[in-house]
Amino acid sequence: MFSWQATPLRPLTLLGMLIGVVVVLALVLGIVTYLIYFERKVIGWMQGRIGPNRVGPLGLLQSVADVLKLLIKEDIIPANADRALFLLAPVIAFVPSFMVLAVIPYTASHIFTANLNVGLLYYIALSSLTILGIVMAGWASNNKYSLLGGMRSAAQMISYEIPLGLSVLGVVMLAGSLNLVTIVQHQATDRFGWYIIPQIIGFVVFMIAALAELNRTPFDLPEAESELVAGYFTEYSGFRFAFFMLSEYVYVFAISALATTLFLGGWAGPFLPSWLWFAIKTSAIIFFLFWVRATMPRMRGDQLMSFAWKVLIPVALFNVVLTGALSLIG
Amino acid sequence: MELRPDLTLPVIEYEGLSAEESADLRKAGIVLAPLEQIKGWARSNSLWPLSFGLACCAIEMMATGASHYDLDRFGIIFRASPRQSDVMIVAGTVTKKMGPLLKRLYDQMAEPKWVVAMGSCATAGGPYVRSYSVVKGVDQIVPVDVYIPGCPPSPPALIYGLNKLQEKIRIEAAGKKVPV
Amino acid sequence: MPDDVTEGQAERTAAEKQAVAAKPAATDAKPAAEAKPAATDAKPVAEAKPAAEAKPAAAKPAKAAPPPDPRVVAATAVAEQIKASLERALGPGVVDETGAFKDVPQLVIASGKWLAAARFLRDEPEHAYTYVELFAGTDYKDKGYIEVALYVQSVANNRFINLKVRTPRDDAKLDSLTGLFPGVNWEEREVYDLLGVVFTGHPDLRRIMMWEGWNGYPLRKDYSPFENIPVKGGNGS
Amino acid sequence: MCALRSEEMILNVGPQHPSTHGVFRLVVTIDGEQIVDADPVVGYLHRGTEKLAEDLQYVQIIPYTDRLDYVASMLNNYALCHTVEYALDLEVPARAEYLRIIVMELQRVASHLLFLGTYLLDLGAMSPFLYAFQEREQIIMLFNEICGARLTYNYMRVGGVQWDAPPGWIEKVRDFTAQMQKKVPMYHQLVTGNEIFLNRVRGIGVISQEDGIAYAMSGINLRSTGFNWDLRKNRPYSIYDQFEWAVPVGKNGDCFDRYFIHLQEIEQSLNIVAQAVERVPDGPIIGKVPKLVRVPAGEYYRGIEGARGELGVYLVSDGKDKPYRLKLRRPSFVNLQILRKLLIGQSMANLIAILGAVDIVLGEVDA
Repeated sequence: MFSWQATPLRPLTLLGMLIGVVVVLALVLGIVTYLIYFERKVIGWMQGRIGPNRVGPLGLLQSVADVLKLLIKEDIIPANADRALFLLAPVIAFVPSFMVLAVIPYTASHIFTANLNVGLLYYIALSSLTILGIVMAGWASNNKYSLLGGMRSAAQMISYEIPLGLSVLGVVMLAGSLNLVTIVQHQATDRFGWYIIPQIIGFVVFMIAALAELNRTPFDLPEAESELVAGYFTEYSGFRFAFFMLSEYVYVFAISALATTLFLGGWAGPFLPSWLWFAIKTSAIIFFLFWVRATMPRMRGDQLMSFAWKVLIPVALFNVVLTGALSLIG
Repeated sequence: MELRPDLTLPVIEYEGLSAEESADLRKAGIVLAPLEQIKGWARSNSLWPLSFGLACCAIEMMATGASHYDLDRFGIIFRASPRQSDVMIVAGTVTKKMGPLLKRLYDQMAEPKWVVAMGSCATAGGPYVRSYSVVKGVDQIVPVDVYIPGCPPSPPALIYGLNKLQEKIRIEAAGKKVPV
Repeated sequence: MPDDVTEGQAERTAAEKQAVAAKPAATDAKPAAEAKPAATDAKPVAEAKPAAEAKPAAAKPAKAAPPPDPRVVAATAVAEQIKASLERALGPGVVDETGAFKDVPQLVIASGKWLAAARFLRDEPEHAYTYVELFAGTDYKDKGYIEVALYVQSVANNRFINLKVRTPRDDAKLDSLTGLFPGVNWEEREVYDLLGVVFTGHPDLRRIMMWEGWNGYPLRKDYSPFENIPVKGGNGS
Repeated sequence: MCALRSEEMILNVGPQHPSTHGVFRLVVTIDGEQIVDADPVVGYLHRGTEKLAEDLQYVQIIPYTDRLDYVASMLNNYALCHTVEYALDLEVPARAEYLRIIVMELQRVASHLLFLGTYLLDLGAMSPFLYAFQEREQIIMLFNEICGARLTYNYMRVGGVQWDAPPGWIEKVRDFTAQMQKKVPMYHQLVTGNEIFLNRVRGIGVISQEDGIAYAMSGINLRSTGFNWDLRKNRPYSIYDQFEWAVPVGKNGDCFDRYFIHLQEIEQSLNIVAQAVERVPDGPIIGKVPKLVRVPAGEYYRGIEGARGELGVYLVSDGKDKPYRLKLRRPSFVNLQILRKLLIGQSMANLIAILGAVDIVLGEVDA
């Protein structure tokens, strides 16, 4: 098996690495572009609409036009904003979303994957950095809606980090590793098959916490349109707003990829090539996220918090104990 | 020696532009003009209106955005924040009390921005033209690109107006004058 | 002061009112079928009168009209009865005028007793006019006063009356009813805004439709939008 | 809690805000997420209808009533025509009454559907809004067919209606009613049973019966408190007394009750329409009305049960063809006064749920 760590650093390897980075970046940008398109189409269909269909064939160029337009739009920095932080916030929110993609094993040959021993930890640690960007954005905008949105977001994401972390503990215990590649390989040989079966509680908790981490309905309080206009990015326009949007959708992809890796056996599967298996499973999870968005109303702030602390965390803890007990017996 | 691009490049007369503008555009040359058109394509196909309803027309605007007519087909999605929207659909009667706020919202929008006056109230005061509290047409406050008649205009009329706006953006990006 | 004026006016308008009240009666004498349900509606009220009131309501002002509309007669009787009840409680001079339109009894209250009369009619269980249906102001330019009409409903007895009060145009001032009916809060603000009646005792008397700084009272008959250019731009803040 | 008391912040919700349903401004003082004070500011859509009406003949005022509560224009039309008819003691032909009942009740359904859609949109659920609009669109199409307008109908006239139903229209209404009656349970499945939704609206924004009466509330807001008061029953007008239907009444006066009564009223209105389409008589659609309507001098007030409460028209006439004074009792305007009381002490997140459930239309609030 190919591993970057095993390869000595030569100019050629460096070039390969750089090419890999660019390929992944381009790929992810393409995925995100069509993720937005896919979301608009899927939700449109669920609501008896058609969704974008005028820009390019079948509306396929819709997101391209959107992103292009945002890039060439005027970039407003409000007069009363904290200029430095205002400029920095989208970057801080955006960079970790791409960095976490480094550890996701897309295919059986991990050409684009950093085979990190602490891959899972790396993911969770880096993804929490985004909160910083969001809080900064909310504070620096000097807008009350932004501030409220940023605060809510921080509270929500910190609360849901914990059940998210706890929910994957069961997987880690079963696989005996934090390395995402190892976890996938374990699932291929485990007697229960994919971890979604022994870790069903963990999976459910993970999905709920993931929805909250992504600020998506029913946990989309930070950007609740009917309450806070547009939440922490109310004051952002043009490409800075595009950065927030992009990072949001990169996270949608990343968390779906992580769920696939942890619970659905990653790239493993019969007949089809491994990347296709990965794509199918990830798409299924993404579809689920959109489905929930089209169905659910929004939760209220205090209910959201009490749900995290009073329901999700105990359940996740119970799952950890149960997994430990079972693996002790089994 | 001074470089004279207007001599070296073929002379193109852009329709509807003043002599200086035409010269500027010639200096930009052939490369930038299509770039403008690409920009025009992107802008016209991604018109995000500010979700900003004033009166009766707002209901028709909502109906246009809903399933039966579906503005999303044209890439038009409503944004709540003026910072992220490109076009302001003034749907309804603008009162004198609302006027300054409307101006402020317009000022908060990022360039390039457009205004659609939907319905006869926003166009010219409509049935309330003799009222003491109504602004006789939103064009007294902000510049308007497209006027849509009707009280209120039906959703097809709104879609037609927005399509006209898209056309206008593209025509202007191509450096031509919009036929009135 | 204002009382004299209203009293004098009341004297004059009473006659007008009666003539006016008689007119619809004359026109609708033909469709008897139409008037029937209303008449039956009013009947229990008319029957309840002697039971509730030992003192007979002697004055029936609609008697002079050629064919009296039974609805108006019954409603006027109710108005008289309420007037008697009010005068017993609050002393004479509370009610300037009584009358009726269709099936709605009307009482013009003296402007000084406005609050007291409304309170009495709300609190007294036999009346229990607790629910405000309508609060409206009208400018009578020629007669020189602004009239405020209050349609109050007795939920328990299922009937409603029209209480009115008049205040001179130049110095329009009335007691606020917000303490009795919180629901007239904004209505009073609207009347203040559009007709310029100052309600003393109102907790939050600001313009509601127009903004502070707007000149003039649009619903007054002599208002002209061209003479009343606003002092400053409106933004409501 | 007191030790952690933070600085109060004044937040301006509106006039342009996605959930104020128009141009309504709410100045809320918040302490953290707790609302300390709320000051509703209205008047951003004040168009001076009452003043304009003083210069117009009665038939010319009808289009202006369309634009008051622009989601329930038929009912506004009726309120004015009914008051003038009441003043004139005019008899309306039976066919006109039936047509009026059908369009009014369909309008009520359309209006309540719009409430459901926007209310759930405010609470963050997007799809019910679009479903509700699909159904509403069908009603709009029916109206379009009978009077040629989608939103501002100008359909009723003093003494009757302007247009007769086109051939096949009654059958279309019958089909729609049957189909819509089947769809109401779908809304219950989609929304009423949703745990997240219930948690957001149950026990929120409670109006007591005393408050409801003291604040002169009407319509669903008053009925949600458990007070059975529907002008169609309590002070029958038109031919409502000829139909079998019930008045849904709430228990707790909270936002959920208000939402639920809306759904139940849709059922009841469909019920009335279903009965009405079966017995529409033939005949003239407008009574014997003079070309120029002159109302005898006097004062007239009639209230009808609008979509949002008691919609009343107070008419002062001096015997001319134009009203001397026309005052409109707008239910949204009156109902909105209680908002301040409801909001104080609530959390910011409940603001939207409470404001939405009061169900206001700004055209009506500001007139």
